[in-house]
Amino acid sequence: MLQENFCRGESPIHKLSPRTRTLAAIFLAFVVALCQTIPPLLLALALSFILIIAARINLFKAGRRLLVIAGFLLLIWLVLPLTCGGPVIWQNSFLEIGRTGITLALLLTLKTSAMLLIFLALISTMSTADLAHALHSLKLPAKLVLLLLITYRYIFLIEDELQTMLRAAKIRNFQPNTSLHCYKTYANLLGMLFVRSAERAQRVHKAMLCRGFDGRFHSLTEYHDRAQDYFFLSFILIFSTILALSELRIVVFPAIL
Amino acid sequence: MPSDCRQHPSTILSLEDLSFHYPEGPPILDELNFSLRERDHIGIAAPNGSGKSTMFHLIVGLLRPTAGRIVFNGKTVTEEADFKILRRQVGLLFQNADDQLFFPTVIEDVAFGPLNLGKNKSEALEISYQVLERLNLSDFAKRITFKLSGGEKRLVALATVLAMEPKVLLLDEPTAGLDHKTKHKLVEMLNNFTELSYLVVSHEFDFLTETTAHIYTMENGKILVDEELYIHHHEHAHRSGKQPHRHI
Amino acid sequence: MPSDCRQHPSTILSLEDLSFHYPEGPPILDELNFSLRERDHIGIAAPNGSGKSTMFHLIVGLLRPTAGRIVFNGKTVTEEADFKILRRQVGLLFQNADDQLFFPTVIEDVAFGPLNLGKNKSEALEISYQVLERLNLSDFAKRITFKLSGGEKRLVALATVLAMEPKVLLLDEPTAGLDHKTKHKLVEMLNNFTELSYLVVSHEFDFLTETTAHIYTMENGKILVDEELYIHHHEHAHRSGKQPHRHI
Amino acid sequence: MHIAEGVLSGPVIAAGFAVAAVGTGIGLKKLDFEHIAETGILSATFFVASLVHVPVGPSSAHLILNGIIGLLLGWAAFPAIAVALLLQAVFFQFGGFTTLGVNTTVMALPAVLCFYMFAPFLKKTGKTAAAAAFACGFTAVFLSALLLGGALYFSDENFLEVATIAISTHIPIMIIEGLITLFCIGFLKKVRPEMLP
Ligand SMILES: Nc1ncnc2c1ncn2[C@@H]1O[C@H](COP(=O)(O)OP(=O)(O)OP(=O)(O)O)[C@@H](O)[C@H]1O
Ligand SMILES: Nc1ncnc2c1ncn2[C@@H]1O[C@H](COP(=O)(O)OP(=O)(O)OP(=O)(O)O)[C@@H](O)[C@H]1O
Ligand SMILES: [Mg+2]
Ligand SMILES: [Mg+2]
Repeated sequence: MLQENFCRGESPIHKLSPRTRTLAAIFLAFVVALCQTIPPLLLALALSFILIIAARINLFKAGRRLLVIAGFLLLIWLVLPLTCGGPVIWQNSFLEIGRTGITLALLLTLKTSAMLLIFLALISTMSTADLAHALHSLKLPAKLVLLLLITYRYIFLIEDELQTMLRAAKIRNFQPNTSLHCYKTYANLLGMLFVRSAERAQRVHKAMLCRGFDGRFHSLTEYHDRAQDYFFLSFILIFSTILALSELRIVVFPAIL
Repeated sequence: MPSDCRQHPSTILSLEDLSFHYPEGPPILDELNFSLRERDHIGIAAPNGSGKSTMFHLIVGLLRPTAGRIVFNGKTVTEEADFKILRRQVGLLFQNADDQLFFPTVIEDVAFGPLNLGKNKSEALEISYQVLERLNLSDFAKRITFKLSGGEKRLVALATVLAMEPKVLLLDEPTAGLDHKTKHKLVEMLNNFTELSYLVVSHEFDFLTETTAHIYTMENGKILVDEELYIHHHEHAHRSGKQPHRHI
Repeated sequence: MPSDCRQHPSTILSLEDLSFHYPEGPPILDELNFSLRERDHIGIAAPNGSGKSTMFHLIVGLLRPTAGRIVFNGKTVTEEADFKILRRQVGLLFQNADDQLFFPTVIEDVAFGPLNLGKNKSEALEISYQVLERLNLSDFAKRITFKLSGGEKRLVALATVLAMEPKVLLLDEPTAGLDHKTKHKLVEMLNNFTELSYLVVSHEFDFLTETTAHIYTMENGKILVDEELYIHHHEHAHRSGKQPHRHI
Repeated sequence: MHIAEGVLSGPVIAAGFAVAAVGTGIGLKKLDFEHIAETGILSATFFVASLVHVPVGPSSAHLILNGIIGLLLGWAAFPAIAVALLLQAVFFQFGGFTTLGVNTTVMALPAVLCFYMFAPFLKKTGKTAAAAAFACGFTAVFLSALLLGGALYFSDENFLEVATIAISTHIPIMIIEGLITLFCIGFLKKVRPEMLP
């Protein structure tokens, strides 16, 4: 079942306008993505925790979302320390663990986690419809926004169709395994899903014609920024400046960092 | 095109010798004749595949007839440009509401039509809220369309059609999948639309008798405007298995 | 699990204190009790959303109960492995035939079940042709499922279920969207299934009276095995808008 | 198939956005209003279909399906995939804003290439068409894996081994995608051939 788990709420983050949140999330994502040293990334991780708490997202649920990147991080931690060289910090007759790899793996872990949590706190706390309108107000092309809205509208319906078909296959004793019969069955299910979607698309297009649609998209949403929006954006701007300064070693934090 | 066929003073829409078949298919409509006058409330009950939805799609120009013509407000409608004008005044409720609600939120969906008709944002919103209120759906404005129940979707789809402020409504099986309560709500609504003309397709005779003044059927690609035939048709249905209610 | 609850000598399937709610939803079934014996033909008529389809999905193990148990052939069914055995003998016809047909041709679709049951190709084809013949659908074997009419799809879906050679049929609104002729065909078919047990959900009382011996309703997550309540329920439906037939 | 946020370097991010922007631009330009609903709904279908797990030996894998997307949508695959990826980021935190360009390129560029390489052969009969369909599914994933590996390697040369592992784990998936594409195209050919190019 597809669900937007965090998009309803009463937190200070939810009260910001979607456009503010989207702008902040995009800006922060690029700033953090470009950091290459540990101290600013620790700051970014701290910020991500603050945002998660401000959005009143259950820490356990946020942690579960981090599992998405766990597989990749595990691979990084297994491979990089053995392959990147640098000063050796541990070795036996087969393996050498190098410092460069450890640092790189640590860097990536901090960065991906911080970025994922920031995205979770700022973007997953709004519905995709709000995100689409926010992106429109940030000058994403109207056609792409319309596409995003229509796609979002129909994923739930189509997922439901797919689940029901999978159930119907199960009812008839279908058991997924590594076999041609299995792949053929999946291919047929998907083919049917595509066919039905294409038929539906035809009907939807006709319905749009009936409503006078001529290819132009008019958005209804208007954003009126309030004090809290300006305050939040300024905060993000100042914070990003500190990140940049510490990345460039103009601001230096205590030695443990 | 000149105004050439205003036979009845108040005829809004007429279909004259309308024929249609899908590419390489058998004829679906065959020299069908029919006319709808102002404030006409007409029902059509006919078997699956007899061409009811096809006829509705022809009327609003989503399909083009292979022969015959469609006359709207005294003018023959042939070009896409003519149909664009027609579609502003003839609202079609599709057989499946999910095909008709293509935006995530109800208000966006309802306002889409007025916006396309050239209204500005605030006008479009005002019309939309009015329509929702008229249908007792004001609370729905911010709801997400895919989370509505089947019956609620139907009502919202009706709102999207009404927001275009049509003079004629074409309703394709509006009661399919609705439970009694929602059906009853729909009956009340239709009975309030005294100023509009509408044409309703449905398999449910009870619903048709409550909302329309005449019920016609379709056979061999024609509309049979003959009350006798309607009863005959219904009797036939009884013989083939549907007994009249026996209880009480 | 030991054979522990064969209360009636011929009970095939029984639901004991079955409860269910969707995650974070309200209770849908609430300590529901029901049992089906050999050759029982039972109808269920209840409003939208009362949990009929959910109950069917629970029976075949597509959903798992939050409390209570399902007893099939005297054995409590709990594990997926038990349900796999149950599904070989209990055939479910989905509310929407489109969900059930996903192969390009009718014959491929009908043979899918037998193949999954471990039959080889020629056995599966033989069974499939037999079933199609039994349902008068032999001409359909090579047809493309997607291009069948609504009624034809229903009948083919029934064929796919029968090809599994079930002892119990669960039919979820088999008549929805069918015209009178096809409905009649279905009635005849069901009346020929004397050796099977079946449970039919439908909103159409006429259809139920023609195909089943008892009609129950559902209320508050329970099946009410009380004929009186059935009549009361129907009267209520009348008050809310559906008039009895007036013609003739 | 996606790269997580925070892995790519600045130049690779920029290159990814450049390619994705050009591709999406062309896709949107070619997308007339007759086909907006179709592209949106097919994009939704791909989003949903890629949630399907198919068994691969003892484990299982997500379907990618970019070969079929390319065949059905042509250049419109770019905007359709961009939208689907944004939704994946929102719903599952697969990727995010900075990786959107690279991830779109990784999936959509092979889709469009495969459209040009294999679409002409699908009209042929029997074995040729079947081979083309299989090759389309296989090649699309193969090229995507290469692009993904390349994006990793050019972000940091230390990722060479990681990139190699990422590419090689996709080999069974290439075969499965080839088979699924083969059968799926066969299905569409029988049932609704007008969907195919
Ligand atoms: N796109 C199409 N291409 C070819 N044939 C079609 C198409 N759409 C419908 N038909 C056929 O045209 C006939 C009339 O279809 P139509 O949908 O108008 O029937 P209907 O009276 O609305 O039926 P229902 O009560 O099932 O809605 C049917 O036989 C159908 O199979
Ligand atoms: N996947 C789901 N998740 C949450 N709630 C659901 C889900 N499926 C159904 N429901 C809810 O459970 C209730 C019972 O649904 P069910 O489909 O069993 O009803 P039904 O009796 O078959 O109705 P109908 O006559 O409309 O087919 C409904 O209120 C429905 O909204
Ligand atoms: Mg119809
Ligand atoms: Mg149901």
